[in-house]
Amino acid sequence: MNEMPTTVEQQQATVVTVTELNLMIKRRIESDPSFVQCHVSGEISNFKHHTSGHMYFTLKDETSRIRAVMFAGRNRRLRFRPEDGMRVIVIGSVSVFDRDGQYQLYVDDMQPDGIGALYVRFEQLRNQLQSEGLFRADRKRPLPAFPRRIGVVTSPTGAVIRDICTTVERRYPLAKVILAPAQVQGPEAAKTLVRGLRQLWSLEEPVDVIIIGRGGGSLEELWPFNEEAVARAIAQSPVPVVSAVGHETDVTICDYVADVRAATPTAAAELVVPHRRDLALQLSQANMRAQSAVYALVRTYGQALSRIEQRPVLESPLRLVAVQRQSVDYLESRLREALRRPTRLADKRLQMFESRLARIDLHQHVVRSRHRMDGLEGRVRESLRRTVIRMNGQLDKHIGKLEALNPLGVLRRGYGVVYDANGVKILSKVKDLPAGTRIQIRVEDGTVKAEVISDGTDDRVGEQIRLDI
Amino acid sequence: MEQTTESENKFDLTFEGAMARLEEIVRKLESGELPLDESIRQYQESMQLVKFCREQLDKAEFQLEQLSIEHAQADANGSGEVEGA
Amino acid sequence: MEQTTESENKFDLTFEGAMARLEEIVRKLESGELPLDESIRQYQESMQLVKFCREQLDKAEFQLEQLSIEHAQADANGSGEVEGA
Amino acid sequence: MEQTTESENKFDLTFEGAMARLEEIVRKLESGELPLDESIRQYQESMQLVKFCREQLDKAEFQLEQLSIEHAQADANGSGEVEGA
Amino acid sequence: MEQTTESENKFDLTFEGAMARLEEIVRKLESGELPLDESIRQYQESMQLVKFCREQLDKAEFQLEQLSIEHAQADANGSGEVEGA
Amino acid sequence: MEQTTESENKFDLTFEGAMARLEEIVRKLESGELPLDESIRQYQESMQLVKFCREQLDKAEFQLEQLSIEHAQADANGSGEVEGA
Amino acid sequence: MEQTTESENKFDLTFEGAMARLEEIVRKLESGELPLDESIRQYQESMQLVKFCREQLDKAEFQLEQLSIEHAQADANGSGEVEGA
Repeated sequence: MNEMPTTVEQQQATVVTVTELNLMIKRRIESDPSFVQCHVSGEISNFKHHTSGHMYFTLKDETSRIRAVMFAGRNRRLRFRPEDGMRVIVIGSVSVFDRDGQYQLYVDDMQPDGIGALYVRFEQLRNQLQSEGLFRADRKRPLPAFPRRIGVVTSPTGAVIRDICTTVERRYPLAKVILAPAQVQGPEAAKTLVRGLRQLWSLEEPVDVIIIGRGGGSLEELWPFNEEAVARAIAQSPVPVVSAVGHETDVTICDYVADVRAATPTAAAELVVPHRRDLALQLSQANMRAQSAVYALVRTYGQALSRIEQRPVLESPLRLVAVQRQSVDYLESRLREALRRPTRLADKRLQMFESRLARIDLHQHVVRSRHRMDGLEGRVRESLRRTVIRMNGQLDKHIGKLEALNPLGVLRRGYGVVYDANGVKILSKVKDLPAGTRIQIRVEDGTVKAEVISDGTDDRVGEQIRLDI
Repeated sequence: MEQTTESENKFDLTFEGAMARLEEIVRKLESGELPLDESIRQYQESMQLVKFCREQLDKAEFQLEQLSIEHAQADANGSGEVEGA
Repeated sequence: MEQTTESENKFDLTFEGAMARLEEIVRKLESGELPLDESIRQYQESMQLVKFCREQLDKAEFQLEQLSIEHAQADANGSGEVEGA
Repeated sequence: MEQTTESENKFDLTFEGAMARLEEIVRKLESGELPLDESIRQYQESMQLVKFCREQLDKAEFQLEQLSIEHAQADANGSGEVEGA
Repeated sequence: MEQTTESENKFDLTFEGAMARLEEIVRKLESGELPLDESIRQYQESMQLVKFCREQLDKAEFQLEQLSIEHAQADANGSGEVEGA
Repeated sequence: MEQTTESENKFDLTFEGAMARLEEIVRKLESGELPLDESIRQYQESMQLVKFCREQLDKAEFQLEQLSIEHAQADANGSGEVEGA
Repeated sequence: MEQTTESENKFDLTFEGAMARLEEIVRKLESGELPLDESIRQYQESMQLVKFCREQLDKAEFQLEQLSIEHAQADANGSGEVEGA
């Protein structure tokens, strides 16, 4: 007690709860492969079949015991009723029931001991063959639809061959059954089964399918069908194999290896051959289908042909022409429309020229020219006329002046001008007028001829007079 | 001689060729682009083309009608057999 | 000679070939793109094809009829056995 | 001669082969891909196949054959029993 | 002799040529740029051109009329056949 | 002889040339720079030009008259036909 | 002879030259510086110049009148025609 605290303290770091501990133990045990699928032999005691369906019991030998449980899902397939005192071989795994901290054996399968050894062999072989892949689904071959030759490996005297023959004859007499006789129990059985299979393979005319089987029996009786040799022979079979061993509940290695497992020999035969009634029906159906297909085809073609025939272009081919005729009519009407166009256009243009020409008034041109010319003429005349008038004026002015300036104007006042006899030279000096000189005297109203009577004297009177003025 | 040439011309002429030519002439006439005398020549030609096309169409219709009748008769015989069979 | 060629032609011709050709011709005719004379030729051919197809169909129907009769007889004999089994 | 070939054909024909061929023909016919004349030929063939199969089914007699075993004592007895059944 | 030259001139002259010349003359006259005597000569020519064109037009119209009548008759015959067919 | 020269002169002379010359003379005369006798000479020339122009104008008027008559007649005929058509 | 000289003189003389000479003479006469005889000579010359000028002017007037008459006549004829048109 005193040490307790220290112990507790020492363990302080690794303290776990009970639940945790049990879980740890459980995990440890379950992870050990030697506790998985182990085969254990012992005697049943304290057997209880609970209402839940689970079986609870203790497995013991002379010196030891272990608690065991077989759940309902497992024990439902048991082919015997376990009871106290019964020696059995169980297959199961060890685990911990964590509520109670009890380890126990969880039983998957159970066989009565004695045959228990066989059972172990069965399991081992099954595992072996399974690991080789012989049970794989993809190895399973389909059965021929219409087998001509059906090989059967079984006892020539058993019910199996009889059931098969009856079924085949009833369903499909076309198939021939070839029996390879074999022992179906006893120590020689496996050998004869293998031989039967080989015989059937090596026939000159090979079989299409093989049925191998026997009637129901104990595990020991069915044992030849669990033999490795038989299983391997079935696996090697070049044709599909149907196994029909025992009753429905009996499962043999053969059943695993075979392409198809049949519950019974009759079922095997039914699987292997079709029923003639079904075939007759199938044939009638095929016949009907072919017929309706071919009639439908002819009908379809007929309809297609009719449809084509009814296409407007074939039914009333004049349409082909009608369209073209419309085109011709159309072109013709356009042509008619266009008929007058060129002349009409030309006419319009010509009329336009005519009207433009009509507007051109050359007459007016002439009249204008005439006016212009008349104007020019008038101006010429006026110009000349004015010149003449102007010149006349100027001349008249000169003339007026000249009139006043006439040197002979004095004559009007009584003067006279003395000219020589010829009336050319004016003689204004006495010395030019010696007596006897013939002279002309110009007076106001004319000229007289005279002769100087006497020489003149110097006379200054004239000068004086002039000065007076 | 002109007549002969035309006839030969028509001989080589197809309906479609004639229609195309016609269309062309109509278009030209409608456009008013042709010289006056050319217009008349073209118009003259177009009239002949119309005539030629109409003749071709009549001929075609006749042929189609014949074929259609022949076929209808053959059909009548044929279908008679089938229905009788 | 033309007749002979056609006959030979038909000899080689299958129903389906004829139908296809027919379809093609009808399509061409409907398109309105064929020259007039070609239209007529094609129509002629189409009529011959229709005739040929019709004959083929009639022949087929006749054969089916025959087969049906034969089969019915055989069936009468045959089915009697089967039903009896 | 054609008849003979067919007969020979049938001679070689297994029930299984006939059924397969029949299935194939029906499938082809139903597919509608066959030409008309081929369809009819196939249909004809299908009828012959049906006939053949029916006959096979009708006339078949069940047979059992027992292989001999040197070592097996019950050999003769077994097969005898079965055939009698 | 002048008359003859004109006639020859006209003979070679097309309607369109005459119209073109007319157009040119009218334009020149309208421009008022021509000398008096040239104006008169051109005016004179224009009158002759107008006359020539008018004649040509009348002739053309007459021809068209004729053609139209001919064609209408031919048509009447032709269409009569067609409708009767 | 003088007369002849004038005629020749006139022959080359156009109405427009004469008018231009006249215009020039007027300008010269109106400028008052010409000597009298020169004035008279120019006047004389101008009178001859006037005469020439007048003749030209008279001739032109006559021609126009003529054309007008001709045209009216041609028109009367021409339009009569056209409207009748 | 004098007459001839004058004439020759006059021949060379222009109206304008004559007028200028007249002006000069008037000026000279007005100056009163000339001796009588010179005055008389000048005066006499002036008289001749006046005469020359008068003649020249008369000639011009004559021209004007002359043409005026001609023109009036021509006008009477011409305008008559024109107005009548």
